[in-house]
Amino acid sequence: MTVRQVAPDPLTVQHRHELLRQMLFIRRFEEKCVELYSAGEIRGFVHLYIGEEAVAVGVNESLTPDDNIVSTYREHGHALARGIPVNAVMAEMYGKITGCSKGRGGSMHLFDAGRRFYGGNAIVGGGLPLATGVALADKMRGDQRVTACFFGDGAVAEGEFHECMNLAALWKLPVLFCCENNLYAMGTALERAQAQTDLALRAESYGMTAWPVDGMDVLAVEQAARRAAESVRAGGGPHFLELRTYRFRAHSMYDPELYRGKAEVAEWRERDPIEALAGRMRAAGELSDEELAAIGEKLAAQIDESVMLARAAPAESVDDLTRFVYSTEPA
Amino acid sequence: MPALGADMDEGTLLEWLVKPGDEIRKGDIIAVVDTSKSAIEVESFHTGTIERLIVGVGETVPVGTVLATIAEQAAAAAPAAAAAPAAPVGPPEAAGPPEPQRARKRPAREPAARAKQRRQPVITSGKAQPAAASPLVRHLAEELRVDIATVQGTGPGGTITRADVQRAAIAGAGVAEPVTLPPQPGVAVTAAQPTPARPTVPVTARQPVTPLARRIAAELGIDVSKLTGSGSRGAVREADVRMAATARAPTQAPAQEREQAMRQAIGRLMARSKREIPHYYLSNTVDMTAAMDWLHQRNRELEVTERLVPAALLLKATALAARQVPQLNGYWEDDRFAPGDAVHLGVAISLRGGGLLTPAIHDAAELAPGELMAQLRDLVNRARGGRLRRAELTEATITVTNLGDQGVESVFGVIYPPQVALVGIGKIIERPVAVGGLVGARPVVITTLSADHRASDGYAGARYLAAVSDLLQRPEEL
Amino acid sequence: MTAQAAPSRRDASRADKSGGPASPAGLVKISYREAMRAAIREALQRDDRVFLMGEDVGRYGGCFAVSLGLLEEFGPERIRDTPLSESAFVGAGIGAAMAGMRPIVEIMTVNFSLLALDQIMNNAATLLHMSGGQCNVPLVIRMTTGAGRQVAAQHSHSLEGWYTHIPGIKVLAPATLEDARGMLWTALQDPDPVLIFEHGSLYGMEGMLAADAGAVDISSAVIRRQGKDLTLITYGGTLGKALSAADELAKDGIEAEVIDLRALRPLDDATFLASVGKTHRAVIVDEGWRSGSLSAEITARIMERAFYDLDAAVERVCSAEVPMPYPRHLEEAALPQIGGIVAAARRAVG
Amino acid sequence: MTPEQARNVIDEAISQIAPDADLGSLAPDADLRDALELDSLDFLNLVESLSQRTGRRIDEDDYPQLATMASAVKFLTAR
Repeated sequence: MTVRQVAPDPLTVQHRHELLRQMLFIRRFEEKCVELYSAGEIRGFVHLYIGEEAVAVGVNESLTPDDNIVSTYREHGHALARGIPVNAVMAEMYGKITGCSKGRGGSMHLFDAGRRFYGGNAIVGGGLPLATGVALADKMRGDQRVTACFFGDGAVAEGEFHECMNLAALWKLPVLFCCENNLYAMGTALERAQAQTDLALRAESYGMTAWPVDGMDVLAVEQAARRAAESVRAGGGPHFLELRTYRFRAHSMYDPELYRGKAEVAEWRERDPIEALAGRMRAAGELSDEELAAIGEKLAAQIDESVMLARAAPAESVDDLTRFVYSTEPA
Repeated sequence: MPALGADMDEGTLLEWLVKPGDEIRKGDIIAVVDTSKSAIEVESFHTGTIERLIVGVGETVPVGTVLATIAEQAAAAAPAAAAAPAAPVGPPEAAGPPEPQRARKRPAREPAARAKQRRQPVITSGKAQPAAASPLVRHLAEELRVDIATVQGTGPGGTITRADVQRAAIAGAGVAEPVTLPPQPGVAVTAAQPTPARPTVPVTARQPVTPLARRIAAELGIDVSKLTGSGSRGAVREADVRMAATARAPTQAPAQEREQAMRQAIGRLMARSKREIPHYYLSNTVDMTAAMDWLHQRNRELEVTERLVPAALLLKATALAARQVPQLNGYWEDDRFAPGDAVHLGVAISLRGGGLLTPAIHDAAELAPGELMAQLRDLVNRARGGRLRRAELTEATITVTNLGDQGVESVFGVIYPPQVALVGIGKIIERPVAVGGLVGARPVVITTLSADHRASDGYAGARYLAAVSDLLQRPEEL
Repeated sequence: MTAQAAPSRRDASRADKSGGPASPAGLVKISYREAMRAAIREALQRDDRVFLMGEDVGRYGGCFAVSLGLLEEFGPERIRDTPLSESAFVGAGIGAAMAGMRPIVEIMTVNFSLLALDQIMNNAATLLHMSGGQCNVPLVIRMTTGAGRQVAAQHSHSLEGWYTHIPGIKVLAPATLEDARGMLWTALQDPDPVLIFEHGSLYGMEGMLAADAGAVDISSAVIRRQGKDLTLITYGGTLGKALSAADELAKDGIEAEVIDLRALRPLDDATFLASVGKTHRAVIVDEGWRSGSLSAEITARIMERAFYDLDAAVERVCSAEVPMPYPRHLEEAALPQIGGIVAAARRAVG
Repeated sequence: MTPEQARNVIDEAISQIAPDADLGSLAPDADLRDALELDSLDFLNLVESLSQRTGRRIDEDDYPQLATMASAVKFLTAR
């Protein structure tokens, strides 16, 4: 049994404010991560979502709290949009026990089973079989959930992608496949890795509905995701969204970006999803500079507090090192 | 210097994109840094005016070093590009001759001056600074009996290499006696080196002995090197050791000597006690019903390894009582009583084949009966295996002798000087006891006290035995 | 991929619900295959969340005919034929388990499981830990292992030892009818992923089993034969060979204790260490290759924990280090055999 | 477990605790604790060792049955 949320009218000003706030939240959170990483406070791989915020926020609008999400290692945005508390996500960046994965996962492995957020999966393509299985469980039980599965364009080259497209379509499983096509698999451009660069076309060949979507326009993403999710929920089998987007920063925190030109990055930055929405709202008289500044300040305070809490949180005792290997410790 | 990757310890400043006085905004690129991977741009996390550039182009500094300071608008200067505190930065390393990458690795904050000094070739004259040598090389030197301090190192930074040691061995420098090079791959002396004729002593093969045989031989005091093995490749096996043990003369000198020495030591100590200490003796019969019931109940639920024997409860009670009556817990030294800092309970342990040891259970009054039991078992096992630690043999503040297992009813012991009391424990036996006017059979034990009259009087001793008895009536609180 | 055993409908009809005619003593004659099938059937009957998924488990009846007849009984929703995509259907099993189901995933042979190794290693074994204890994976994966059927170098290997390297999963090797019948249910009750390795040579093994045989523990090794002179440690397909070798040795007055490990991870080392403490000699029989094998792990634990109990070097009887050859005589030469076990035991006893 | 096996197990357990014990001359009905001079800790070690070697739990209430070699063999073979 699932209870559908009453969808807010996407045309209301309030709703647009909310979309803007969520995207800014992700942006500010990640900018803080860059600063903390540079200072050596958080380590490991940290993959930033900056530039792609419209995808996480837009797709999440189509889901109910009862739906499932299976994500990738570039999942800060998905996690925050899903509503995992920022304090828990930040504590996870610090590897603290108060983190959403008790500190064991770090940036790439954010989990929240209570919010049906199943990672945080860092093997490219490895999350697709999981999503397929989660959806299979729902289908067998008759639960009307949608499983949203995020992955990048790089995953499309993996065997697991094709195995899962086939299996999900064959069994008509309720999966919403969300391919975040940001044009680069780490440093390899799409056309250097894929014989057919029209990814929606490839998904379609498995007999499922597939649409390309402007991933820099949060309203377009939301609209497409709502239509797809409704169809999935109604028993229409898996759907595929190719969300065309762009990451503004390096693959993982810092790289010399030898694989793309500065002009290209600058060109995409012109289409910044946050600026785009804010611009439209300003033009329509829905947003003032003061309002925008106020939102920013509020978010900054919230994020600063999460940093303070994460720093202060206790580190897990080394005595507990081998916890969470088995559900019950073997004798 | 920002951390630009998980594996980055330091970076080299390639280029400044700003100069003092420049206005910058948060997010602006201000410099380019070379990491071991590639050149990467550094952004500012602050908005303000560049005040001063601290690290110069070409300098290599550890992560966390302040690169420049930024004056925030109408505010004090803030360290740029790094939240970590400033660290002193030495001269640029890259300016020196090119070195292998590995040599530059060093703790991030180590002052450069010291690192530089370490890079100088090590001079190995005399006993000055010993040159660095790997464990492998040290091991080789030991085998070849080469004094490592006399070897001139030719490795990176003057470290001593295997070749250096081999050369030294051949040249005879520092060689104490003729050696044979062990047949180790890679250790063979190179043919190019003139090898002076030297006697070749064949390495006698070590007698193969199975681990079990070696263990049992050690326990039985048998020298395995004299045995002929019946196992594969002539290995001495358990059976060979057992056979040798049977064949051995029943009385063996070393064991006998050890026993004799122990007897003499006990004799001297006990004679001193009786000579110097005015003993007084008290005894008390303690009802053990509550203690035995509690023990039985508890043991029923436990695995063998965790079960308690009555002695554990009795020891705990004697230790707690000693804390309650401190006049009995300590030493008589220099004509005065010095109370113990805690109750370290000496336990008299008889050894198989004769003899006696009284190791101590430290802080016995603080231990739960289970812990005390575990320590008791451990002590007995180690005492009988001859593996006691020195401190355990010297630090008892009061001693207990329990001869109950041997059927003795009451013990009147001799105090271990300089201690001032010895508690005796007899066998727990069923005795008819009148309780509330009715006679019934109850388990009882006789506890005794031998005490030093110089340190305490009979009244204290009586309080002590009463305390032991009281404690045993509430075993659950022990 | 090829099928090794052509299933017959006769076989299916013989495996009726009771598992065979009951003898007066409450024993029934049953094969390993039938015992396994009875276990799957019981699980499907007892728990709605259980389903079986794999290549050809339905219409075909299972590559080794283990699931023959189950499709007719339980329908295609619970006996799911999958495409040939090990990674997808093993991963789907992991996802479904994480989401509350109790899937049994069948992989035809251990060699094919390598196509799903990413899912087993990177997901099944790690999700619990990565999620800080939130996402456990109550999944059972069954697969055939081992050689002896002349199916050459891509269908014959014993890779259980590789899987025992991975913290987070449990690895079982049922070697007897009792274990074939009883391990599955216990494995399904386990909150974490359990891999069950069924040796291909055992499916046809027949014997008597209690009609009411049910769940067994999946954490301890068992002494299958008592002895005092040496300890033979083995599991799965080589248990029978070890027992035969022990019979042979008994003729010379050498009493071998035979230990069936049953659970390969976590490894019940207490049982074999206690035995070695008693016999002072150990011979390990392992159908895996010697290098980096489970037998190496066992040897190491004996060295670490029972060194001073050893009165002879530990001996190992393993498969020759060669991909499995097709010709019968070469396959036999490559595998541990009774003669080799006896010889190793004699060397140990000296 | 056969009586021979039980006897072997007991012999091994005893020789671990009292390595110099002469088991050959031990009468079947002699009190083990007296004959071998076992104190209560030795006896507990014996119980632990027997329990480990046979894999069976031995409760405190069973201790009287381990008093002599004969009764101990009987105890271990019964089950």
